[in-house]
Amino acid sequence: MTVAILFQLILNGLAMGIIYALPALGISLIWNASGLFNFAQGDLLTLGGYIMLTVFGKLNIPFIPAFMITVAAMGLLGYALSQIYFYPMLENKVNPQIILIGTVAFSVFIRNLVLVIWGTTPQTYTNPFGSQVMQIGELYLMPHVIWIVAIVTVLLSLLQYFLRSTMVGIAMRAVAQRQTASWLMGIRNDRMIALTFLLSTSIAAVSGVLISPILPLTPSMGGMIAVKAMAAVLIGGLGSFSGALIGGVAVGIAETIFAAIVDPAYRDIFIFGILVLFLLFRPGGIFKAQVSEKV
Amino acid sequence: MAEQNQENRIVLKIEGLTKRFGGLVAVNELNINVEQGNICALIGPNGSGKTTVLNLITGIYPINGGKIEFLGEPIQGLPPHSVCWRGIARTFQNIRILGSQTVFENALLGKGYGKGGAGIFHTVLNTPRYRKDMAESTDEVNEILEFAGLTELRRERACNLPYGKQRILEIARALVTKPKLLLLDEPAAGLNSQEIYTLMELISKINERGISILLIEHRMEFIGKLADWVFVLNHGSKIAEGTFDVIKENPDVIQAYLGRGGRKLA
Amino acid sequence: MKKVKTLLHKYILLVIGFILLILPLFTSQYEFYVVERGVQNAIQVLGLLILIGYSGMMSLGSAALLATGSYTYGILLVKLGISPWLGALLAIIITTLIGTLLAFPSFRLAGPFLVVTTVGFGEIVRILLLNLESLTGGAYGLEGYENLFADSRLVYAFMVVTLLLVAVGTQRISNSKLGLALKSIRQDEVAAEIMGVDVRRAKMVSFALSAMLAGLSGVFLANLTGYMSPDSFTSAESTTYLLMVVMGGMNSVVGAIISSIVITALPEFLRFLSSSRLLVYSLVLLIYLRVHWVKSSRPSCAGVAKKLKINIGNNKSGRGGGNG
Amino acid sequence: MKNVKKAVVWLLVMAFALSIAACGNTGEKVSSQPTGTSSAPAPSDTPSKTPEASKTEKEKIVIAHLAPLTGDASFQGQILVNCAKMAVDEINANGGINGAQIEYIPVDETSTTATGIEAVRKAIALNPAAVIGPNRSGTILAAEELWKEAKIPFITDGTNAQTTQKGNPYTFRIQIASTYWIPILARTAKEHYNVTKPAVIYGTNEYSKGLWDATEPALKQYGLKPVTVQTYNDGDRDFTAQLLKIKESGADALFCYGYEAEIGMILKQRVQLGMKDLLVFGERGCSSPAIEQLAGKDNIEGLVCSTTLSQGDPETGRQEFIKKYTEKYNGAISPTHTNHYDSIYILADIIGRVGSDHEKIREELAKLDYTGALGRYQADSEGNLVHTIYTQVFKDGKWNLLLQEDYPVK
Amino acid sequence: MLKICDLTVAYSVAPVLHSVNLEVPEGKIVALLGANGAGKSTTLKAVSGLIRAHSGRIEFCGQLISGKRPDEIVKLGLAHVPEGRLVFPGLSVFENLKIGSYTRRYSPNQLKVHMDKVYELFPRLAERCTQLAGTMSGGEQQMLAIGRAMMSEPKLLMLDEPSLGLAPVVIDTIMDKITEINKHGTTVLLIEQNAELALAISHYAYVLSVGEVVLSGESEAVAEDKSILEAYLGGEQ
Repeated sequence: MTVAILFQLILNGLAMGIIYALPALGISLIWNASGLFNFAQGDLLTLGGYIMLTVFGKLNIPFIPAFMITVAAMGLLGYALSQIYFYPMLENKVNPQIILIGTVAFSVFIRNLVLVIWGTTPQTYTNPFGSQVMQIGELYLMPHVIWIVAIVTVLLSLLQYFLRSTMVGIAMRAVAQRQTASWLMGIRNDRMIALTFLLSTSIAAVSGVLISPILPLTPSMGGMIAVKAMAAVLIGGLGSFSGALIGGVAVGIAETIFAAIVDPAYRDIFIFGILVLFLLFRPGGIFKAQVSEKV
Repeated sequence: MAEQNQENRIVLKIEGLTKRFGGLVAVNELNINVEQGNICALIGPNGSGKTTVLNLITGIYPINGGKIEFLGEPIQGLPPHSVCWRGIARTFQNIRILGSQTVFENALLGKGYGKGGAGIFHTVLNTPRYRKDMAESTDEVNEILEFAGLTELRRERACNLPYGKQRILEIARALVTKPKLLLLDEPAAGLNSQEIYTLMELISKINERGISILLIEHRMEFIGKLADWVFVLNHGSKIAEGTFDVIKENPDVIQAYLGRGGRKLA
Repeated sequence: MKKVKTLLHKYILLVIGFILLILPLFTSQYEFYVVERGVQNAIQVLGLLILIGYSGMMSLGSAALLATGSYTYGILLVKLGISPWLGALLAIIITTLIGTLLAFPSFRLAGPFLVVTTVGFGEIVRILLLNLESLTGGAYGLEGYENLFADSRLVYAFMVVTLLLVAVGTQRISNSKLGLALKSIRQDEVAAEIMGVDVRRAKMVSFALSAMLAGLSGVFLANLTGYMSPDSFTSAESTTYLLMVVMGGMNSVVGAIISSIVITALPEFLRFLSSSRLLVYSLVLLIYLRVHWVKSSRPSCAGVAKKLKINIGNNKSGRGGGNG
Repeated sequence: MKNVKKAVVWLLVMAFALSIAACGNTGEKVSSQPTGTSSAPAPSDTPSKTPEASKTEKEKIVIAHLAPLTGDASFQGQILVNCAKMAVDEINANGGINGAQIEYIPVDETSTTATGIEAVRKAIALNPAAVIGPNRSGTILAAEELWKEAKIPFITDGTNAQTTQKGNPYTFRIQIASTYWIPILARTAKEHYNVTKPAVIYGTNEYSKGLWDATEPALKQYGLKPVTVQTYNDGDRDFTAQLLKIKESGADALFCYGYEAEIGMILKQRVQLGMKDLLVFGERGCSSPAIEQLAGKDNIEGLVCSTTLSQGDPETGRQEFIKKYTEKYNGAISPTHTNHYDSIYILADIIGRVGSDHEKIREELAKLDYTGALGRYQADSEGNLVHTIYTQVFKDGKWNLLLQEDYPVK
Repeated sequence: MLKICDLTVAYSVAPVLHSVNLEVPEGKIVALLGANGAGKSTTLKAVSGLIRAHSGRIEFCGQLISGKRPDEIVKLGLAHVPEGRLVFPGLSVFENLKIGSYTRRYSPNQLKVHMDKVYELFPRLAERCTQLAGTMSGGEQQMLAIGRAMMSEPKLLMLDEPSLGLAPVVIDTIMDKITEINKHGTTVLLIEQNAELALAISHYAYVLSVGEVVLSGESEAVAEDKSILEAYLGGEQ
């Protein structure tokens, strides 16, 4: 294997990795804010992609407005979802296991909703970042890789700033930790959690919009990405945003190189093997997540 | 010979016990001996490492250094359930009973799982051995519930019990494990005077059965009436030990822990 | 009337078994197959009831264990040519061993961490089935093995009897010390351990039992279809099994059996929904979770069984154990 | 003790019931056989009587169609049903078969084998004159004993060569087996494009694997040997590793098998890795409009594929079919499963001649030589209803017909 | 300042209250005593809106607040430090304090001024301003909880068992601080089980038993009535 090929592998692994990082980010966000592991994050991504397909690809609305419409629609969905479904469950202290099952059910629901509305034929729309391959020496690079890396980095910094430094961001984290106390601070818990859902579904929408020109849209697309994203988020450290990004990229690069050196058929086994090793020996992930005290 | 006797009378012997959480030393070179039949108390300011000591004894946390001997055998490194089987039972600062299970079932849990008794095959096949085992357990549990005054509540769901009764249930459950040493973590927390009185009576009764007790408590009147021997912890180290009457005069203890309220008692 | 009720109460399992056994009299061949699948699913779901309902350890890898049972049976028979009964026995043993291995991550992990691990296990098994062609036949699948009985009706009868025995066993476990230990793990693992519950062993037993039943169910599945291919063991199947456990109330043997059979047969009643069937399923599940669990957000609710006011031999005190 | 006794009694009762159940059912099964077929005239009747008989009865002729209507393959199922439905509507609008209307019943095969078997049983329970499907080779292999037992002809659709090689006289296949298909592709590669170093990539699903199994001998026939063979799992979206290996191997052509989503990605990523010059040969899946969309028209320039219908076929009958389909279903045609339009006409033709007796339909299908709207169909000894194969190439932004041949039936 | 009239609460998870009447005059410390389960916390929760009253009126500064949500009540200047402190364990001390001013929408300068006031009151918190609250000791958490409540500049501070689970020496400090806060002009409603402690620092006291006010008056007077105190603080079932 030449050095050029190795670099090409790393580059393409990176491109795949940021795709995993996006839903991983959403999972981490919801986990931070409500202690809920959202199995439906991948399918929300699919939904975002399909809404964009309709708005941008079919209705021919220009990219930026279409993008905003999609994000707004998904945000609204997240808000509603929280207000009518997840918040009442969290408020009534329903067994977390049941809420987890709820997100699994949601994943199935969204997947089939997409299937019924848009069918299973793989679809896509024009890549807004251009489809002309860039050649740098012996390396080939698609322009969208650079764009997505940039967008994800900006998104991440904004999120980080929002949660660390703004009052609403801190309030969001406070709600995640102690709801009675946060209510007594004058925070509307339901709105905060709904806001978190709104953020997370908006991220799903952004991911869907960024990913669907690259990968074909199918109802199960988000689910397939989410499986890896879940591995990525646990490897990176659940709850940590940089962990989600680093975990996603690490998974992307590791699996691409493994596929090239060993056997592409077993790459998922490799990733889950790594995940199990991580969970057994460093359960907090790379960026040690807060593991709640046992006693 | 006398010394031999002395050794035998020590139920729990802790030597040089050390525990670090990251950079923080929670317990530092701690030595504690609990003698047979005694009620010992562990007091100290919040964050001085009292609950950590109980967690180390029961094996919830691994220790970083030192020795814990129970009845002359080292128990450090054993998983919590084996520690329990050796004869150490405990309760928690925040009551940890199974809310959706009945009082009886909560107490039955003290019979543990995995130490002898009828195995899974006997259970599934409902063999005579299983039925005998179950009947024996039931009798034992009923006896303890009777002892703790919970017989009438045995079919009640634990979460429906008043707070004081839940405390008693937790102690009863610990008794079902047939302990030789009982560790109580702030048993009087949140109880009213009447309930505290009942609790003190129960603890004395338990002690009369020959069960040694090590307890953590902040209520000095409780300690004063019950404890034979008191250890005072501060920042993970022992700063004093002795009978309560001696301890409460100790200037270090007053400075670090008792303050005005303590002096009033004295 | 009351007498009938108490009698029904007591013998509900036998009644179910009786109904199942005489059912072939009234069904077409096709409907019969659906019932067969329902019974086979019920066996699997009882295993999950122990794992998810009693011990509170979520698994989304149950289809993979089903696959292990099915494939081990098929491979042993086709490649080694051993007898069906021996093959079935070995398949169950091997599945149990593999399932027990899954317990090891559970010693340190809980909640979503454990679920993702089981999802990973499911993926691993699926990929192995597809790629270990010389053993599993790859995407072509595996066929050409003998059934336990030549007559498919005997297989069915055997399956129903097995289901009943498994149900009685599961019920007994629920009322036993083991069951209590499992339920205590679900509610407060540390307290359980302090009370002398060997948590690791209990978890292993829980995983082993559920894997054993998955293996058993897998062997029956192999017998029912006469052919196996990787596509029958996807994560969607795992989700369906989860759905069956949840709709059964997570705490009741009878509930689990009824819900598995009903959910297996439901597509027949929901034909008119065609492609939006799964949509409706998941919607029903969502509404059930939202309405039922918020209303009674207690850890244990008997679901279906409670609604029907049946709760077989639920000897609350645990004295004597089991039911007649 | 008393309980145990009671339980034993109950068990006995159950065992008794069981035995009754077993007997009852076998009895029913035997007796149901004649009633099941009684709607059709007894086989011993003279054939000339049959048409009148069904005409006077004015019965509906049931044709069941097994297709994946839910699950991941449902878009294929939709095409299958659309094409068949189109033919049924046309026939019924023109007065049906000798006056009898066709009752067309689609049955959801779903995407898994276990539920697929359920669907086959359901289709049989409808007691149709014939069944079209199943679509998935897995389901066919798993369930073929069922229709052998029921003695109902099934016109299946899987490409896997094995499905018709089991000696089941009731199994037919309107889909072209990979063993007929791939040699044409290999010959095209050799003779039209002078390929010397072919590489192969296929998915680990039964469909793609069936194609690969036929590829090696076909290439050998033309003196070619794959320089590298790569596989992928369904759902994979990154083919960098495989494509770079193909690049390293110095291959000048790629035989690419799989479903639309994966093929689209492979074709696209091939260009993204600077391998635009690599010739790609595929089969019917490649001519789906989804590929054009997913990979981008620029990226599939020069793609060669063999299919059951060519979008670029100038022949008027087929152009008309394409137009009809596009109008009726409001979308570009995917020539993957269009032959079910003809399979309905084939059945209508046979039933019109011999009536809806299963055995006679089977006999007719076994010696079929029929020219329909989309091509000529000839039955071979295994039950393959071999179809005209079209090879097309994507050039200047559209499909062009390259070759058209009726495969020589053995 | 705070006036509770005929407050009745019948709520499945909390002890019941029957027609409780209570008044907190401005600038004073009022102690609410009672045994475990007497309904002290329920009263506080009803005032701060965490649980809904069945009937009765609660007035704060002449404004009817019963039926309002906690977030609305906090805005009016009523802070509630709940039992068990309930600091946000994953937030730093600084962030905990900042969130305390959520309803006030301070400018950065105002925030600093208020923060400094709290730090002055509890110098310990200033030392630990970047530490995660969850890693602090019980006493420090209690200080943080009070400091957090003070960030909203409350007119009335309600404290639910601030001495719970604390070492005697820490309790002394906390009680001193409560007096200090009161001297700076904040009215305090204090719940305590430890009657001796509460009566020592409060001006008025109410004794609650089984959901009813059984005794009230000036603290010194109540303290003298030892026998009654014992009767009501002890024999609760």
